[in-house]
Amino acid sequence: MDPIERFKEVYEKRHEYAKDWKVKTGRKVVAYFCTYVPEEILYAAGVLPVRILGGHEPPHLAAPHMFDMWCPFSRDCLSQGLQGKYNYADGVMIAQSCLHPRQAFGAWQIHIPHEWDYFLCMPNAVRSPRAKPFLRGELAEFKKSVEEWLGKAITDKDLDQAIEVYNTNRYLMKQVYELRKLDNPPITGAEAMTMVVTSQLMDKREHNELLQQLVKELPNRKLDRETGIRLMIVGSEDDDHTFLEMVEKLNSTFVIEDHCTGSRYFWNEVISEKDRLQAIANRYCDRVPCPSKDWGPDDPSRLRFPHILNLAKEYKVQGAIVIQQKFCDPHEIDIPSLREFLEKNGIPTHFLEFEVTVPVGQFRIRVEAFLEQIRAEELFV
Amino acid sequence: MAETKYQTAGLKVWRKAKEIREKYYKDYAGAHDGRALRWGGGAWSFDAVPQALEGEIYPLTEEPYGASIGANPVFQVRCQEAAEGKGYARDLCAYMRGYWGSIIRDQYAFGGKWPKPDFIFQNHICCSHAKWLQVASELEGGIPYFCFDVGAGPYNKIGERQINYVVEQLYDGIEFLEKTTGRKIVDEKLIQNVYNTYISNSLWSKSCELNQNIPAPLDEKSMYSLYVLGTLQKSSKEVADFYKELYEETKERVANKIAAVGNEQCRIIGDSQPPWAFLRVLRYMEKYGVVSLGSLYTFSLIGWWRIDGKGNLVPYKTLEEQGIKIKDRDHALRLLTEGELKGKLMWAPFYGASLKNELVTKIASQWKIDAAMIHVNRGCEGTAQHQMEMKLALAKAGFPVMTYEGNMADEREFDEARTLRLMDLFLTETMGLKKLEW
Amino acid sequence: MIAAGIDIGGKVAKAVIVEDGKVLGKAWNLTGINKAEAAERVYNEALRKAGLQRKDVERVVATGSGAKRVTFAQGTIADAAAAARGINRLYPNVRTVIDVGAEEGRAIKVSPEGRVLDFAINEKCAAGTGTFVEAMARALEVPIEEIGKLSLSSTQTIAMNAQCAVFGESEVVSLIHTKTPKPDIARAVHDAIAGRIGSVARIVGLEKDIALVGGVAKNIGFADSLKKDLKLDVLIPDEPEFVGALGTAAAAAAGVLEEEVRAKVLEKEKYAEGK
Amino acid sequence: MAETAIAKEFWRWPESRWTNPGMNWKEGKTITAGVDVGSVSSQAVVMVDGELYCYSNTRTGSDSPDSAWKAMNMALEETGIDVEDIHYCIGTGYGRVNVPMAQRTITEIACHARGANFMYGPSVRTVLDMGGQDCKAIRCDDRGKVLKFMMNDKCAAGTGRGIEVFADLIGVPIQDIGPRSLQVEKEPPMVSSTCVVFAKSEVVGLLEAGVPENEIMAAYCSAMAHRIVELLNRLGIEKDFAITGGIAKNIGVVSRMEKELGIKTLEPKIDTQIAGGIGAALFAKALIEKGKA
Repeated sequence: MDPIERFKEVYEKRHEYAKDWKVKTGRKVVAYFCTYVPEEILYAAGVLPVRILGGHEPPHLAAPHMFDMWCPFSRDCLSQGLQGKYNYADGVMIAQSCLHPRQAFGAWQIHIPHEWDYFLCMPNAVRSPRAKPFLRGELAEFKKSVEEWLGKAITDKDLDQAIEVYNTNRYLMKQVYELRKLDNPPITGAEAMTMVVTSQLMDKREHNELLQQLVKELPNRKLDRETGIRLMIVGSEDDDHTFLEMVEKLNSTFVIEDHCTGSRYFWNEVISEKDRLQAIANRYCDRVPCPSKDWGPDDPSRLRFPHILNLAKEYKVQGAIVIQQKFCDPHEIDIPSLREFLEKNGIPTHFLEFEVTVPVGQFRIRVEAFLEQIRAEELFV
Repeated sequence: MAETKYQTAGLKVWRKAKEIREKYYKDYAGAHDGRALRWGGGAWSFDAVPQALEGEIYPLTEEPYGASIGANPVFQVRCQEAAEGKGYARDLCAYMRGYWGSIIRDQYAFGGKWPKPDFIFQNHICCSHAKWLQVASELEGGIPYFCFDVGAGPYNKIGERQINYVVEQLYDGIEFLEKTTGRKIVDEKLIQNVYNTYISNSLWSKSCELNQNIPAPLDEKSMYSLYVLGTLQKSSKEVADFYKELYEETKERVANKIAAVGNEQCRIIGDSQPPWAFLRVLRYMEKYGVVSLGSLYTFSLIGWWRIDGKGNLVPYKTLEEQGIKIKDRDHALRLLTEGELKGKLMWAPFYGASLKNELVTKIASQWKIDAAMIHVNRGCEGTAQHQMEMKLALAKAGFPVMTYEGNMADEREFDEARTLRLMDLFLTETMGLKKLEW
Repeated sequence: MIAAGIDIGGKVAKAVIVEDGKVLGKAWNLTGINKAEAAERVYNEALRKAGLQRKDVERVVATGSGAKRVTFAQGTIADAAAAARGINRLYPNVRTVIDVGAEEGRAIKVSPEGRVLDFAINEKCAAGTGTFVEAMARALEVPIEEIGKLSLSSTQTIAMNAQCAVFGESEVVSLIHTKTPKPDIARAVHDAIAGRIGSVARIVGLEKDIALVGGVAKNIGFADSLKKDLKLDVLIPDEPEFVGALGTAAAAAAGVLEEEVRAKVLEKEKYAEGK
Repeated sequence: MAETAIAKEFWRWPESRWTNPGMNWKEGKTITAGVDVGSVSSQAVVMVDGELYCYSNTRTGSDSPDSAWKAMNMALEETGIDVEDIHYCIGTGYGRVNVPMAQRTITEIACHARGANFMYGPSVRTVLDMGGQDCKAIRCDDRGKVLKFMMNDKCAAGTGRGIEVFADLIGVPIQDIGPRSLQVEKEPPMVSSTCVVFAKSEVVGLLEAGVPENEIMAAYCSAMAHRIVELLNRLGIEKDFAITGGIAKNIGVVSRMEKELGIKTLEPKIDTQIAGGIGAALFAKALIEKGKA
């Protein structure tokens, strides 16, 4: 089956996929918030980590648990859980990042049935030399908790295999991203997003097989569409298919992004080390940071900005759409500086605030106008 | 006014609290008149450490400063709009936007130009703390910056590993402080600061504990102006002495049955910061004989607490009470860290709704409340965590709960008339109370 | 004892006159700008219908956003309290009332005696009010009283995020431009408001029986969307817009008055020293 | 009950059309048109060799194609031009996708910048277009090319639609609101909420409290002006500053905006509501000349 079609199918039927996986393997599923969760350890224990995402519908069930100030994505996630969409999940966990998903997780622990839950105290000061040893300790406790829950030990061999599978997945997705640098990328932004999001939902072994096939086939894949303006999209969690497809219908293509549902999720690999847990800890401290962790300890600048500019150059980006989930503080704090930084470096930006549903009329006009701004010359003699 | 049930009297320490606060903001602004340094930090940033530098150091802690801006509706809106003009979102922490606006407008809430800090020494617990001063430094064209992480886990999971994580960062911080200021950390000062910090935090908790008495000696509106000193400079002798004095006076009030609200007939707790520009809504409740006893926020923003063998919430012991003598720098840093991580229950909600619910229901029964009135605060995510879950938990425990939405420091998000309407409805209908005073 | 309840809402003023729980006369008219005048008009008409004169009525209590303008009332009660008492008269088994008027949507947990145990109000936003429906009806160019029926013939659901009324309009306009059938748009509008109101109701908890009152309750399209959203049945009185006035009359008869002191208190404390 | 709520429609501003008396279209080489179907109003503009020949300004109905035809037919009335005579037509505005006689669409942001450049001259650097449901702040170069733009977020406070609702509410013809809002001795505090719905209850409150209508209009206009200034500040305003769209006609809002910004706006020479149509017609001409039509 065509890998991209398969990704779309899993993206649409994610819960069926997880349920089937359980039946097939007889093993357990852990639903998790936030990509700072060290999935390798769960995977080493034979567990399928499934990222909790929204359903892109107004999160009405969340109202008694989270008031309107919390980000719509987190409320949507909780609302999905309260609807019973994740009832197949045997466990639920979160890694410390921003406060919004923590609200959803806190309510989830209380109101949604599960066998096991865990709050992993991911350090905030990832840039401090003290973070890595601290996280290593956290991972040891976390591993212990998983072992006790499942009643079996996680060996170094298990960890090595998991790390291997995860690094392969990262490596292969980067291979696919290489092809997005081409003048006419053989894969659209919407398709690439589906690929990355499904890697957060699927068994990575299976995902890797699809990726291997994809890396082989892509170079010969012809899309009967114009690439148009090469766009980058940067900001909060974003699995908003409707939006990406809408934009890519307007004679433009997303060639790269910085999202935890995109490149930020897989950009860095685990560099092996005798102490496996330390190796994993290092990866999660060194990865491209979420804005909530992009500071200090003694340097106020943001490491993420040069990385984004670098991507923009490598992928020949003509404009950046900067988005945030409504109320997403970490991004709200960075966005004014980020836009200034990109524009100083010759990359026009346009800002959009996301809700769970896309007000197509309002967004379309803004995006069209932004694209016209980029290609304005053709309207002048 | 009609005869009241209990005798009431104003707090004697009130004036002193006012004076210390005014002096604090004056000293900071005037620091450069002498050889003193200005440090920018937060209410929780272990002031015992930077205050141990040689010579005079005057702090400006960001949250109380944001609150001072918030208490002045006109200046506050100007600051908010200045921040929004730079593209900062309207829903960000209201203190933070006010603080940035104050920089952008180059205006100090207490008169004159914005007094730029010489260095930043800050801790990070909510999404905003480290980022707050990251932006401040940016707006100022760069200020030496150090920020350490205290998000090491909930009070009931604090062990050596968690303490080491923070202490090691503090050593890095000391290196930073000495490098940037060219001054040394004086261990005698540090040790004394830590003793003081224990006294301030523990005696505040003891004063709050006395509010379990009927009638309550303190009301939340006054408590706000009392705990604030702990958010300014809890490590100073002046502040530690103030809390000793407050504790003595509160004991005296209890002994003589002096009530905060003469007609106390309904005891409530709140949550999160109040809308600072509208504290009169708390006075309005008193017309019904309602006394607000405090909240997890008011008790533990600076107060340190622990859970005793019977599962009760009790004040953290001072070092003297624990019979501990601080040996050296390392000992001081460890004790300071241990107190903050184990004692500051205000941080517990960062790790889960159940933790907040457990603490709040303990407060509800130990402080003998009749109901809760929660300010659903759009201005601060840190303190507004799990507020709806807290409502469900209290309701489950049988307490009527009213919520009213607002913002601690953005008056554009608070509708006073509507709030009073809701209070009338809740107090007359749900609580079956009648107004006692006109 | 003969008592009267006057409910001056944002859009419509209502009056009900009762004797020992029996309704003698009732009337409604548009509130308009001058609420005091509207109160006079609606009260006089109710008296006329009841064949009574002012002196025959022992107690008058007012409610609604214009309650304070009812100069001839001896007191006022909160809208939520009025709705709770009103529904308690009609359906004693109701434990949850959902009350949607022109400017506010609210949910109330009611005790068996008709007292308010808990309440939640649609926070400052037009979405979740009658005004929102009107704006949408106008954008759709269908009369407000037909939009409900229209939405029932819808064949597909469209997720629409009810926020600002005017942006709701622009979403509606763009749906029209994309040739979406009007019934589906009407349905989307009702689903959006129902979702919002449903959330408000969930905050107080959905204890049965549940009743829907207020002017918007007459919109069958909205009622249908709400039932779907709550996945529960909802009782709707014949004249849902009168429930508040009825409850107010009941309160008057029972002698419940909320003393008019707030204005004074505020005055005294205005600019009282801050923190 | 509600249907009788609005007795008179005070928002209904007069529709209009205009033909350039000094021109004969038959002598022109290129005839281009721009049709701007906004959420509130629709305009059709016909230009001959880049000179304004005729235009119409009409109210939009719920069906865009009809609104487009209505505007076009009204513009062409008595001119003798037939739609077939137009060499190239561009649709813009909210309903741009449904302009039957248009060969291509361009957003109103680009069109208003270009139109403002034509109407006010090349010195314009900042353009404010207040539409029915959104408010756009645009920075452009000396050719009217968009460099940067910003639109108000998910709140309609201070949009054309908002002021229409206000006109109905207070019962004053929309074109009188601006002038009358200036007939006050001293500026009253602005209404705190410009939300279409909440301003309503606030305004009703003021009316009840016996506040004179003029002062209420002043309070509303200054609130709108303030909201727009906030948007312009976020964009970063640069001189010269020009306003297009209906709001330019509201002296009450414009003068207060100028006061708060400390910048005068350029004097409009032509009906500011047709700026989008003009821009579209000029782009049509450019595309013909570049052989892209």
